[in-house]
Amino acid sequence: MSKIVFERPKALCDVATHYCPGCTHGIVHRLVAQAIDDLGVEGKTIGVAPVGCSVFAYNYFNCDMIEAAHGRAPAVATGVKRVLPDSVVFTYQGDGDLIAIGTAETVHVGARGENITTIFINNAIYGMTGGQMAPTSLLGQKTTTSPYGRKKEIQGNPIRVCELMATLDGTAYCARVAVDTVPHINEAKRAIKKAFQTQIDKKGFSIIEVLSTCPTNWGLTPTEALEWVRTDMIPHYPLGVYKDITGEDEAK
Amino acid sequence: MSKIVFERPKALCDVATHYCPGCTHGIVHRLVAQAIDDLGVEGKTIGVAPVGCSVFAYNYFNCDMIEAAHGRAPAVATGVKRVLPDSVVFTYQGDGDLIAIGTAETVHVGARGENITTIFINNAIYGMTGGQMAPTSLLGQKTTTSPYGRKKEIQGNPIRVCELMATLDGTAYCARVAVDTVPHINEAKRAIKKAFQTQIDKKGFSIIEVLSTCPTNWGLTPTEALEWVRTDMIPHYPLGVYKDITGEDEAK
Amino acid sequence: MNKVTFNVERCKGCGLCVSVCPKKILELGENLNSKGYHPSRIKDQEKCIACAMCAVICPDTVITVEKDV
Amino acid sequence: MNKVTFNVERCKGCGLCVSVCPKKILELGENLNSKGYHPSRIKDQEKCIACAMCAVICPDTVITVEKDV
Amino acid sequence: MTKSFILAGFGGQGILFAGRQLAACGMAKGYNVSWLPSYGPEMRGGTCNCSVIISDEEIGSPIVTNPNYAVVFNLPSFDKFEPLVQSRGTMFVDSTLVNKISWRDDISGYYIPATKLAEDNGLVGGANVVMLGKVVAATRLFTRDEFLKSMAASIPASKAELMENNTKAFDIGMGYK
Amino acid sequence: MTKSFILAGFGGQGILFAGRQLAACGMAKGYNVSWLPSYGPEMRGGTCNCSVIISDEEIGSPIVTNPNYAVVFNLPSFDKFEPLVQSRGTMFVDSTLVNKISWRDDISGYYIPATKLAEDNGLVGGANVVMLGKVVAATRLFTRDEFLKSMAASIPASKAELMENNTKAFDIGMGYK
Amino acid sequence: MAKVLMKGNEAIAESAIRHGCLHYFGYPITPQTEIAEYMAKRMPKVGGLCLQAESEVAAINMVLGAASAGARTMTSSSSPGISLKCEGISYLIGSDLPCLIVNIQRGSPGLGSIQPSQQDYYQATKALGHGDSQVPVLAPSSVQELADFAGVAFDIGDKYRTPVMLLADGALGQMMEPVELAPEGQTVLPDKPWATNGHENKRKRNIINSLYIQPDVLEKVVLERYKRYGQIEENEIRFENYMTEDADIILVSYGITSRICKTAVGMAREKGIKAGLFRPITLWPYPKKQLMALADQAKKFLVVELNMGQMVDDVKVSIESKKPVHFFGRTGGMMPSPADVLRAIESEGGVR
Amino acid sequence: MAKVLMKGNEAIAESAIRHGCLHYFGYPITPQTEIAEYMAKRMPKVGGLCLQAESEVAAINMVLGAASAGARTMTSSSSPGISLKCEGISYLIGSDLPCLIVNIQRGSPGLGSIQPSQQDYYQATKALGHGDSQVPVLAPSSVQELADFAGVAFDIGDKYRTPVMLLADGALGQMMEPVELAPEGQTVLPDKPWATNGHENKRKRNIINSLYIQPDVLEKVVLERYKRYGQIEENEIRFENYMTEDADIILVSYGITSRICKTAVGMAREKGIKAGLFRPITLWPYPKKQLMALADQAKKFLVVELNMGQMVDDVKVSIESKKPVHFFGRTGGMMPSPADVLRAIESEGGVR
Ligand SMILES: Cc1ncc(C[n+]2csc(CCOP(=O)(O)OP(=O)(O)O)c2C)c(N)n1
Ligand SMILES: Cc1ncc(C[n+]2csc(CCOP(=O)(O)OP(=O)(O)O)c2C)c(N)n1
Ligand code: SF4
Ligand code: SF4
Ligand code: SF4
Ligand code: SF4
Ligand code: SF4
Ligand code: SF4
Ligand SMILES: [Mg+2]
Ligand SMILES: [Mg+2]
Repeated sequence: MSKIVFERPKALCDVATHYCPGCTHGIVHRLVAQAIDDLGVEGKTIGVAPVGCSVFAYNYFNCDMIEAAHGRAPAVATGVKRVLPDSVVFTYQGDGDLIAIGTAETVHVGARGENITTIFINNAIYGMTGGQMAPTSLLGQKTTTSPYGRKKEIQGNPIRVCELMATLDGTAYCARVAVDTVPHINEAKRAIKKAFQTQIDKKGFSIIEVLSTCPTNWGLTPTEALEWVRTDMIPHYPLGVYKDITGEDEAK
Repeated sequence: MSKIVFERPKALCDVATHYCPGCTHGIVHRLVAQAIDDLGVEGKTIGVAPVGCSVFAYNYFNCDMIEAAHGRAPAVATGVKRVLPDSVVFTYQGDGDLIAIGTAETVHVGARGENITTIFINNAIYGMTGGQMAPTSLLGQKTTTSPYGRKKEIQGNPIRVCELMATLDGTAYCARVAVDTVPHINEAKRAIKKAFQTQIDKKGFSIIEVLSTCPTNWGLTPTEALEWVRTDMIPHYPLGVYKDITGEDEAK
Repeated sequence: MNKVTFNVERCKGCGLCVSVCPKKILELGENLNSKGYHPSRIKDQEKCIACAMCAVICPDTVITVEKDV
Repeated sequence: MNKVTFNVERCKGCGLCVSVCPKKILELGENLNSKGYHPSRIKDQEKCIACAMCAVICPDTVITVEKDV
Repeated sequence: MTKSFILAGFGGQGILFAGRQLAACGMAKGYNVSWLPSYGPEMRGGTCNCSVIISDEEIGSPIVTNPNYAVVFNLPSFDKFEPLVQSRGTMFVDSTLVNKISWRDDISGYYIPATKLAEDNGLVGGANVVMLGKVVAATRLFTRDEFLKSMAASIPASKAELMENNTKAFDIGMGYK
Repeated sequence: MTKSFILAGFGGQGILFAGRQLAACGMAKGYNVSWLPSYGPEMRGGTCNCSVIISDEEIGSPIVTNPNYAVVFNLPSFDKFEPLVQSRGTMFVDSTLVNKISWRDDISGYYIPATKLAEDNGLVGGANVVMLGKVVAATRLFTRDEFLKSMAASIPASKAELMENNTKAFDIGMGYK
Repeated sequence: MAKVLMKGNEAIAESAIRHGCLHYFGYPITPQTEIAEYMAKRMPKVGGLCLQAESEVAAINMVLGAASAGARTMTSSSSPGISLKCEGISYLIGSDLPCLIVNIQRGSPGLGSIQPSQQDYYQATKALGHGDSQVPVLAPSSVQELADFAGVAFDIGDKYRTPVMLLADGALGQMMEPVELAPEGQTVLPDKPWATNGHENKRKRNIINSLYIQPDVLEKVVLERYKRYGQIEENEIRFENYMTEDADIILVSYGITSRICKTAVGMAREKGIKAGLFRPITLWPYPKKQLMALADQAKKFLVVELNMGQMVDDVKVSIESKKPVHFFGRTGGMMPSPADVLRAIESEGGVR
Repeated sequence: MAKVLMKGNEAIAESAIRHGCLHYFGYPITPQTEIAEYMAKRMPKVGGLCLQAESEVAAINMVLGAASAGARTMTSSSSPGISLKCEGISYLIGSDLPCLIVNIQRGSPGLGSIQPSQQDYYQATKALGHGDSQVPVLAPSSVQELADFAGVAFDIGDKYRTPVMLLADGALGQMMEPVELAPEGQTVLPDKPWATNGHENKRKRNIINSLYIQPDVLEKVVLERYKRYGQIEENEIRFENYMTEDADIILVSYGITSRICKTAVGMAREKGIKAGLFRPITLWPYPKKQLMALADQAKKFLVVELNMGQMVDDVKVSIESKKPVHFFGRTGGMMPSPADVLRAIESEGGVR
């Protein structure tokens, strides 16, 4: 007899995605769907998609979905959650969306301790619009709007979102994970599930920053891109739990 | 013979201000003007006024002044500074301006390490519009939009700006001071001057958070208001230097 | 003699100077200035030590302090 | 026998599964699927340990893994 | 009939409250009424005024430029509104705070030391209601009872004890010659 | 004279570059020209096409719906544009990637195994230029020298060595029967 | 119900609550802050929510979220704050979401003044954001109408799945008048099967979205929406004729100025001038036909607004330029007196 | 200078630099991101600055700062991003600051599509923000004009102290055409004695501000500004007549669609239909008189736009409704072919 040890989660629609080959957005989608499956909350979950490569996320999750304006997913999620306090609300946002144009909404959803979960895809670039600099692009990184490499004197410094969000009293759980290796993916999975659990327990705002790849705009193959996460991103964006007021530590 | 030990600084226009009796906005104006005098930079200083009670700051400083849109002073200052890199540019902003509507601009001017100085008046309330809750209003504080006292479950938690800005790589100097006592005012004066010096030395972004009063909207007399800074604000907003990459420590 | 002078028309009668003077020689007067405030005044110039604390805390830069030297 | 199956039409030929398989039994095929990608395939099913690493890293949920029990 | 008021003074003198009492009583009597405050940052320690209209017709503009009645509680307000009062209109002046009288011969004036009267009777902050007493007495728009009843109705139950002082102040004003 | 092109294929096949070469050569010859790419997220791993117009009149819409010439590098593009080619128009098909021919009898077709020709000659990625060779040969809009000169001018000095391969590829296409 | 004396801003708030709006999102700005302040006091008592957002941008997007979840919801602001909401309003339109947006206008442009104005007429009626879109705009002229139209706005919004704007000015927002409020707890809210409120595994998932990457699909969506706009034009136009039956000169004015105009019409009549007033109540859809019906009879029209003449073209288009259209207005927060309007009636209009 | 083959977006950028703009502030958005990308490459080579702001809101306010400091400065975006800039634009207007704002429009409302559109006509011409205000709007129809008008816009902006908008669409932004650029380093920039660039103790301090708390003062400021608008209307109107001399039916169209219309006019003429095209180039101020000059001769007008008919009222007002005004348009990012327009010429117009 055989047992299925891995298959598509129910909460992930059985459709092809528009993501580029090897783009890890797809992995994170699956992890979110797995968390929804594991917690059995698909029927009361409302997801909020951003503007960015994951704009079509509304086509990929089996729960109710809203497509927000660029950067405003946290505000939209707040509106939903305040109407439906017992629902499970998550946003899925890129780095441009979350910490460039959406900075104010992000900080305030944290300060308010809004009972929602944010999945934050840090790929150090604007994927959707074709490779411009993100607030999280690394110093020296070449993008189409930092063609000579990001210089702190001109384009400023990359922002560490977890460190920033951890300073806010309303942030309950805040962790940085990566999806560059199978062990890291498994950790990411646990963290995402815990973030949803934090919300369900009404403990406050939870955010998981996922170091992710953009092979297309980094100009690397998918495997090289995973390598770049390891060699260049993680050193600047250390993995780990930055805040946890839930009193458990299963995520570590 | 006698010597003048205290008089109006040159950089402060010789006009009456519109501030309420006992409002400490006036003290901070004077400290800024003293810093400009001390450093002899009035002729190359451009100040940016916010929307808030200090909107008329453009009438009070003897340097060139710009009135910015609510929350956008840091962006306006960036525009000026990038055109005139050798000028001295400062913004003067309230808590609603700086960390509600202007959150994104504030965080990014810090991340970019923009060579400007921000004077941040934290009076835990929206003064200008008549006493609404600010992002820095304390838990339990009654305001016209938290008439039953600010509750973290509804209105969220107050934001500690210095702690947040200190996480950003471009912030060079970041300190919280108060103007409730003469010694505190003298410390505030040193901090403000140092912030301007940090800018002149092109070391990055400098921000001084000033715990300030709003007797009118707090419903207290001016002296009671100073007391409230001591008893209620300082415990939640500890004074001190939160970041200093200038390598000096004259501010302490 | 040390001397504090007031720009009376600028005073808003907030009383902060009164509250910080170590010599307790300041008070709000009974007369009104043209803005309708009771301006601050000095009761006993002799006792003034020219510490300038009143001036430092005055939000309206009303006070000039001169020290005998 | 352990079994990995591929939803071939969904595969984008990114090669991530190939790179993580501890048994090095995956490869990108030469044929194209209708999207124009060379889909991944298994060279030697026998050797598969059903560790599901390939499936875990696949961004497109192409792979189902069954373990003999 | 259309009667227009401007009430003006410093912030904190109860100007807006007094204006509202006039409008409320007009409403209770079945008139059309409107009340409009000045607003904005000039309120910050500065002057404060409101327009009140009581009419048996539909009210057009709620903004009163040339009032039938001006009720003023400080000098700047006296100076600003005295010239604007309509011919055959009336001024009510708190003479404790305004040491001026009108020289216009086409309007009448009442000079009531309302602040002093209030303070002398232990009614600090009651000058506004003292003035209302005089306004009601002089305009005869309302009876004493109509006015006090409407005022009582506008004060929340939790602060009902205030009515006693208000009645006292009102009567002082009404009785002032 | 107005000649319109659509060039279409997958992203990464050099479609936009090829279109630009046609427009640039037209410009060099003094024609009015326009070039317009499809743009947007559908580019993400998907198809890609561009419109080129070469004309001695003012160019109206830069969008080509019914081209005189369609140059296609994959099956979806063949299927999409084959019905849209103008009557008496021409299709240029990379037959390495498209194993179909047009059954329309009002257009002509050239089937060039451009990808294979390029690869066989060590010119990986040169299929687009091979096709251009054939296009120039068949349309006679330009001479070989005109085209190669204009192409050379469009390539930055730092990458001048590319011209050698391009010339080789172009000639293969031009010579293909 | 007995009448109560209420501020315009407060009347909007109380009426909205009585019409089933339990979710308010706003950001303070003069001269409309009392709406938020009233909501902050009342909402907790009725089990509702008043949330002061971090900005107008956040507020309008919270409204988008709450509307998506199926709630009756609203926001309010004044001129600069409305500009900030424009992107969000365009998203609400593009997502076919109902809500109420209140604009209590002030002097502009920029930070301007805070005094009453009608300077956002163009913005409200033509371009509350980018793209082909319209928002029904109601222009009340009394505190009673502020209250009533809040209810009307929610009904229109739900019926046609569109944001609706209440456009008033600082004077209306700040003034008190007697008002009769709708009874409490009587509003029956319509079903919203499209809402994203969790499918509970009982229905297909719902998606709220304004992105249609295929332009032909987007075109269809827009055309469908314009059909609904057509229905709104058929069913929801509101206006008032005042002494127009025999009028030679017809004033066209809305909101606070229409009241001033009424007084001025009376004054003109006393002088023997046959004046009348046409008051558009819906500024979009504009009562074109109803105004056109007066074009033959009138000798001229006089538009009166607190701006530089933003409604003039709508009048010209409505009456197909059949008669001269003059204009009288004040700007920057200034308010004309009835006498000023009378002078304009007697002359040819003009600014100031 | 020899012509070069350039993308519209790049031509704008290069031309702006050549006209003395050394400070660009923007935020990426399709279909205009190439402007920022080009700037990012070129600016460091010419001693200029391209700064990617954290948002469109920040970008427009950086422009306000740079303009205050006296620089020629610009920003660019596409529809949703322009909505976000509305408050800032109103502040620029209220502060009398010159700058260039580029809108490369896409399908809307909301997130819409990213295909070419002209759906922001209303916003650009009537309400780029709150309050009584206008912005000169130039509508180029070729890459050459994109380049040329960038220069014109800066000149108009500096002359009248106003922001100026270049309004184009995704097709113009993305397409390549031959273009002749202005020579490098020849622009002479005007003095800006009002700039806040540090008084160096040599002059009185300057203040840049849009707040006038006294409404009468604000009114004066607005009226003074409208005088300048009057001068702009006198001096800066641009338009093109194409085969209108003897035309019975006159198409009115701007930007990319005007090119399609030209082709369609040719096709109509071949069929014996006397068609012509009137192309407004400045959309504000609108060439009213110039259009009116055709009203007697023409039998009808046909407005052709990539929207639901936003320019129709401007045409009606211009010609005082003397002749029927029909409309043909596509929306959502769709583009009509010349044949479609020809069909509309032959019938009565309509959407699709
Ligand atoms: C108001 C607004 N500004 C800009 C855009 C254009 N835009 C779309 S996606 C995007 C950035 C996406 O980057 P990120 O959030 O990092 O997501 P990624 O694509 O990298 O996953 C931008 C700037 C927009 N749609 N709306
Ligand atoms: C876009 C916009 N939103 C809101 C306002 C209204 N407004 C003016 S000042 C202010 C808040 C001021 O509070 P704060 O920044 O704390 O300054 P303070 O008055 O306390 O010094 C607000 C909300 C505005 N002018 N513009
Ligand atoms: S552009 Fe980058 S982030 Fe977007 S789908 Fe492709 S690889 Fe992923
Ligand atoms: S309202 Fe408050 S902050 Fe504003 S001037 Fe008065 S006391 Fe100061
Ligand atoms: S200088 Fe010092 S001692 Fe003299 S009055 Fe002022 S506070 Fe008092
Ligand atoms: S502190 Fe200044 S304003 Fe206040 S009472 Fe003293 S002198 Fe007057
Ligand atoms: S399950 Fe493990 S062993 Fe089997 S193919 Fe996948 S990665 Fe290789
Ligand atoms: S990881 Fe998935 S998509 Fe990539 S090659 Fe393997 S099966 Fe195909
Ligand atoms: Mg990204
Ligand atoms: Mg404050």
